[in-house]
Amino acid sequence: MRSRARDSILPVTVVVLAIIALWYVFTVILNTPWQQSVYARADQVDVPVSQFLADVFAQQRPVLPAPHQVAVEFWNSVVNADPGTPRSLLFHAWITLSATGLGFIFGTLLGIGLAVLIVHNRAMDRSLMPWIIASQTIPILAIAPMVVVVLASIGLTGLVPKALISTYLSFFPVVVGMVKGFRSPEAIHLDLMRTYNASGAQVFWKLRWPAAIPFLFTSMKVGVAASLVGAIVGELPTGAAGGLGSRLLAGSYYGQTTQIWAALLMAAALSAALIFAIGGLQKITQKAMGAAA
Amino acid sequence: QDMYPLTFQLKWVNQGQFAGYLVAQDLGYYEEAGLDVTINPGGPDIAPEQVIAGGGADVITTWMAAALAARERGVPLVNIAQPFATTALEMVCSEESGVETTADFPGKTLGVWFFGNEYPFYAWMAQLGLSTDGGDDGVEVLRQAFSADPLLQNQADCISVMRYNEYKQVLDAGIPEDSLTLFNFADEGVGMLEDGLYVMEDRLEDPEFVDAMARFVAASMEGWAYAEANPEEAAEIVLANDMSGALTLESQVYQVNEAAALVGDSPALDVEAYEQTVATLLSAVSPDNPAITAEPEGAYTTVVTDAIE
Amino acid sequence: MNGWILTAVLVWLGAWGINEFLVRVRTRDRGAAMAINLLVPVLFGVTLLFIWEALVRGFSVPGVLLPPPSVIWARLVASIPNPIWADFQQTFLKSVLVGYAIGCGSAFIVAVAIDRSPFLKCGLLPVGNFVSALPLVGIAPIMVMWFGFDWQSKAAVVVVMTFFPMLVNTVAGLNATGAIEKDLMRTYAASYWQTLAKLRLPMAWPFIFNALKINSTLALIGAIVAEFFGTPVVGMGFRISAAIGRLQVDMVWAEIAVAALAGSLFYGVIALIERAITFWHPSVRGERGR
Amino acid sequence: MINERRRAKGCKRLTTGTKVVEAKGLGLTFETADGPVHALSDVDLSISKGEFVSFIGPSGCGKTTFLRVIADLEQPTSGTITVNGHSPEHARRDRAYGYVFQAAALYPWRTIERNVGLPLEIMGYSKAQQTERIARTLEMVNLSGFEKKYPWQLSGGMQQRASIARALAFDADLLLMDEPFGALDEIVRDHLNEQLLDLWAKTEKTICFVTHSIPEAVYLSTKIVVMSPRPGRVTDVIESTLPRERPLDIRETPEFLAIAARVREGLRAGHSYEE
Amino acid sequence: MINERRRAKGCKRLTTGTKVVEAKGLGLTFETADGPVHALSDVDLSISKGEFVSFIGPSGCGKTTFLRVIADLEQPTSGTITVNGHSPEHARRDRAYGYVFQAAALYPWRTIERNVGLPLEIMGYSKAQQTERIARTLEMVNLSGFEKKYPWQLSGGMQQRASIARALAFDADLLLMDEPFGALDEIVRDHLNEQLLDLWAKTEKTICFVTHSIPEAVYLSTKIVVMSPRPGRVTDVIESTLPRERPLDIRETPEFLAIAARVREGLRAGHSYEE
Ligand SMILES: Nc1ncnc2c1ncn2[C@@H]1O[C@H](COP(=O)(O)OP(=O)(O)OP(=O)(O)O)[C@@H](O)[C@H]1O
Ligand SMILES: Nc1ncnc2c1ncn2[C@@H]1O[C@H](COP(=O)(O)OP(=O)(O)OP(=O)(O)O)[C@@H](O)[C@H]1O
Ligand SMILES: Cc1ncc(C[n+]2csc(CCO)c2C)c(N)n1
Ligand SMILES: [Mg+2]
Ligand SMILES: [Mg+2]
Repeated sequence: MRSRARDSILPVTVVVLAIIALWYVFTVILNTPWQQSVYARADQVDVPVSQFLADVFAQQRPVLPAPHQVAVEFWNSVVNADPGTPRSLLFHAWITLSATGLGFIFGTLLGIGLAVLIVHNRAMDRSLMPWIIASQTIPILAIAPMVVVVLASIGLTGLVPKALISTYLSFFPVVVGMVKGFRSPEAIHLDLMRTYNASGAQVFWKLRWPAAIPFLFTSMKVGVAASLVGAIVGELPTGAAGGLGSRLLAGSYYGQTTQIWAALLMAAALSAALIFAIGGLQKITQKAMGAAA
Repeated sequence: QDMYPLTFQLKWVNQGQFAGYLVAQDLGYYEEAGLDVTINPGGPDIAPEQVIAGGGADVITTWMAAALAARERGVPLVNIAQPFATTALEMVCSEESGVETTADFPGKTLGVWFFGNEYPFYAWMAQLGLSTDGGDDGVEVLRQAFSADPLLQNQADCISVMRYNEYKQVLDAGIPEDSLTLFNFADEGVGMLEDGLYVMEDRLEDPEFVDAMARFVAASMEGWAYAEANPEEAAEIVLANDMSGALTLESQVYQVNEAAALVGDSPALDVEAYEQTVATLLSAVSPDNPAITAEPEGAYTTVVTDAIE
Repeated sequence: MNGWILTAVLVWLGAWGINEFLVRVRTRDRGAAMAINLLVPVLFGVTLLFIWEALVRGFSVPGVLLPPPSVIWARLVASIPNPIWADFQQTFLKSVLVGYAIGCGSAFIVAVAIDRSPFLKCGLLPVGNFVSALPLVGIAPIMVMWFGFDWQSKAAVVVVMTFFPMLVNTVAGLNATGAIEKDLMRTYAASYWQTLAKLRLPMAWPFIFNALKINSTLALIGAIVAEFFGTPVVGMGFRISAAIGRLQVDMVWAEIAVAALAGSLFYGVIALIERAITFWHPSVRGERGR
Repeated sequence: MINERRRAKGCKRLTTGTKVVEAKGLGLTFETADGPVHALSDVDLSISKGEFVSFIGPSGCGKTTFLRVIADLEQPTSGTITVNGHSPEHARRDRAYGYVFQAAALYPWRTIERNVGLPLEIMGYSKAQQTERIARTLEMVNLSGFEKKYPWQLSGGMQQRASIARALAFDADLLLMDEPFGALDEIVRDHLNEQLLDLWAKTEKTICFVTHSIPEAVYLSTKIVVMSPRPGRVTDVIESTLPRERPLDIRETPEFLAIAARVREGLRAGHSYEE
Repeated sequence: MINERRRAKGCKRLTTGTKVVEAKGLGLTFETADGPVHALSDVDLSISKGEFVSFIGPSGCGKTTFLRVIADLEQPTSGTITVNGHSPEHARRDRAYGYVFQAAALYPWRTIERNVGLPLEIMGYSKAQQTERIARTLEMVNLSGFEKKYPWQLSGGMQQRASIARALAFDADLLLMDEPFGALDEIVRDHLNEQLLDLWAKTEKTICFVTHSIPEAVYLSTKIVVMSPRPGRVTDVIESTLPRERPLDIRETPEFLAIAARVREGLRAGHSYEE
């Protein structure tokens, strides 16, 4: 496994470099109009290309900041800022991560619980599923402020409202995946259980659950990404309480594009780390379950 | 002795716009007045009127048009004080747009803030007799998001700005002031009162509450006075209350200065300005702009400001 | 007040009982079976709405916080011609459908490309995960910056949102093929594309449909939320946000109801296609599985 | 606890001669997209306690389907069937039988020993009993040494033997075995045949056994049921006249050969192609 | 097009006597979590064009593994093997063989006819040819009338026959068959044995055939390879002295019985339990 990790260093590097190169190209393309209007206002003509590039890569409010601008901002707000203060991205990442983690755990448990109900109870299957689906079509950002307001009026503020929104977004992929997973055992494997007159719980723990494990991990990967989105969405309406969401909001409110991108980078890094962690868990579990090497 | 607990809901995130309150809190003016105040920042999607209706706040700050609209929708808000005496809402048009006067508006794209902030704009368009459905004779309306970007990127011809915030962003971006055309809503005759203090009507029957409010307003005005005198320090206090870490001192000093300039000598509501706001709103009733349809009754009171004297 | 709440509880218990009875009815008549399959969720939903109505009235919740369904219904009916229909066209027919098609389509192609080349698999999958982990709320303002205020920027947000679930599921699905089935293709010296079309894709369908279903709701949320970051003055997200600001909460819920209905139908259509294509999968064929 | 209950039942032995399986006018039709398939039609059969019944017949004649009906895995569409005097469902709930499927149906995430231990876990045997029974039955099918392997690491025949071990690990009075020895060579087959006869003699189990081998059917059974397809029905029921004690070389006796000839005859009649 | 190319190759027939399979010191060890499993060890074997070779041996002795090595589905860990004078991979790419797996491995989303048509589609046969070949081979395995059924609607034996049909549908010169007739009764088996001999005689195919039935092995083969397990190796190679023409009643001749006895002897020697 370790050697496989090493094998992927080269490809990842190549792809990342390709993306960065492309990014620079787009930086030039997207920021040129503004740069030209600046030159026009200053009556500058025939600016040498080197000067032009230097200016394009050093704009205050670029449409697309150059990678190195984002990197500098990222570095400044991660390494050079005191992690105890709102100037530090780590501070915000931690706030968001705690809401994400809480929401993800709730969401996964809720999702599995609902899937169990749906698989074991016909009435639940028929009546619950359509409404679970409908619930997901409710635009969360629309009700997020109301959720925040309502919860605040009963005294719940801070982590809980965000975690709830995060739960709301993450339980769905888990329900869908786990219903499929719990129903994935072959008929003959279920028949075997029938011949033992195994109880519902026994069929569940000894057959449905292990058979659903591959589905669980795939769903959890999607679910954790959704959780993070939920936590960030939950931070938007109360834009002042900290977290990556409020950072994104403030960045766009005060026109600090580079700051938005740094926060985005942090959010993506968080998400990737969470997904990676789940992937690791998946490898370990599947190995313990005798998957072919 | 017992402190009177108060929850105060802002309309927007902590920034220089609310410097007076933040200063009063930070320097202990509220505490001295026997108040235990919690200031809840707002955000782009928090409607303070909804928060107070749900019992999440005792007093809120919001624009008068939004408050009157809420009152008509069954949230009995009452204005108890009006710290901001003048209007800071403006519309700014870029040089490229070619807009010099309101006569140039037809066929242009204008950025507007919604979420209860759109009433002045629709009143203005009604007054100018311009349709807001696009086309050559009307204007195209964009729901403008948080920043001044649509103007900088030429996505809109004109955008809404607050004098104390987005306008400075436009200038900071390097656009020379003389290339811009600025419309002040008050000058156009559609000015409406901005940040005022509102409470639920039934609470005013409680004399203790009225007394607490009087102390709250007085302490807040003290805060504003301090902020006006010490903008640097007030900006520092604002920054200390900013949980996003995105504000800069420079922008907040500017904002405190501009906001403090809006604060009148007395917190008492200027009834004439109130009546003008109502009249403007009523003159522009349309399906797009259903702020209020009838003259409001009892939408303001002077008991609190009277008690301060 | 207590009257409403008591009624709510009674109605709930009653409906539950009826549903438990209905799902146990065994009938050979296809029409009756279909009627039951439809009746059960409808009954459940109607009960839910009734409980909502009763609780709102029972506890006299202010209308600006949560209006009762009856008020929402009245608002919905009155507003369908204007503005709901226009909003629906803008958000669903343009942003959602276009974004969904491009997002799922491109993720599928990338998944196959990744699968094709071990180098890309090592390189693109982690980076792809990373890129698509960018949160929607951060992307939306940027997309508005790049693609303008109209539906194109919303579609772009939907593309980014739907990409990741589709990628992960397609890759997982393409790897789900059993050893013997693959060996069989090897013995035919089948080309990569033949194996893909005739073996690995059919095996991957259940996974792919998983993503298509999740994405159908995700796309709708994405498009609506993206409208919070700048739009022309039409669209479901615009209407919702503007209406909250004006405290027209009944309008908010009328739009949400339309969104929920459209989303559920969208999901339902995909689920039907899934049943038709993966009829052989134990989870579809295994009615015996309980 | 469950275990205790089950074994208590087991002790209340039915006296020999009691009907274990009794089918009357049994029919089963599968509805498929292109019309009904008559898997079983008008099957009358009764099996007494302690019998060893072989089912033989061309592929697709309904042998598996019949076993599945007994096991309450398939619902007949006409006729009646009782198992131990009650409905098949009752028997299943009593854990009255062990079933060896035609395919091995091992759980891929369990090692061989844990696959064999599965019914024991479910029926609540103690850890010590589980260990002892797993070892004993794996020994019986000659798989000792493969306890820790996963199914995909075994050959086809080994998987089949593991599934036999799984059905023998707990004490069911009725064994339903669907071609258990199909993938095994003659030597192992002989060995397992003897083991099975041994077990049967010792425990008075009733065994329903599907096979394709005429000698195997004749060697093992007290009764041979010959079936024919489309629709699946019973064409002949042959009561064996061989003694219960059966050394391997009984297979060369004339009596044995006579029964085998009769079975072959019945089988041939059921086939659509005679040369 | 592919089809044309393939058949052009097919025409360039190797002369009889050419080595089709040639293994020298072949070994294959599986590394498992609890130690290596020696599935094949030091196997020397050569199979000439047109031979019919049966593999027989206790379960787990490496028969399947050996077939998989020939088919380039498993890589040997020692020794060398050539197929048609080249590497197994070369032969696989040439579509030089048809393989019948021990499990049916039908695709559940295809009907029986489309399962049988699968290799034809892949190898680019025309629609008309496909229809004709599907009908012919399904007829051969006696599955006519089940064209439109899905695999899970067939009995175990029918599934196995469908998988045989699938391997016979295209013209490979080498057939690798892993217990193809395991789940079939004697009558069908006899029928298919004859069909297979017929096909073999007509087409000069080379056939490698795994079976557990000694009579079947002797009846069909020109060469019988007896294997024994742990480690899997070849213990005996018996060249059949029977004529190529083989009526069914050849099975009663003394010559036949002598060969069968020798095979049984070899088989018994490889088993760990003799009674
Ligand atoms: N689930 C099903 N749906 C439709 N038809 C089925 C199903 N299961 C079995 N059949 C049909 O029922 C008939 C009897 O099948 P069954 O499996 O009982 O045969 P069998 O005697 O066990 O054959 P074999 O010896 O080949 O295993 C066959 O024609 C088969 O096609
Ligand atoms: N993938 C694998 N990993 C580990 N061990 C394996 C694997 N495949 C087969 N083996 C082992 O290799 C040996 C030979 O297996 P093989 O399948 O070739 O036997 P076989 O002769 O075909 O037996 P049968 O007649 O039972 O099918 C067995 O001991 C088996 O456990
Ligand atoms: C979504 C959105 N709505 C309103 C404003 C403008 N704004 C800034 S502060 C404030 C409250 C009045 O004091 C208002 C309306 C914005 N920038 N973004
Ligand atoms: Mg069968
Ligand atoms: Mg094998």
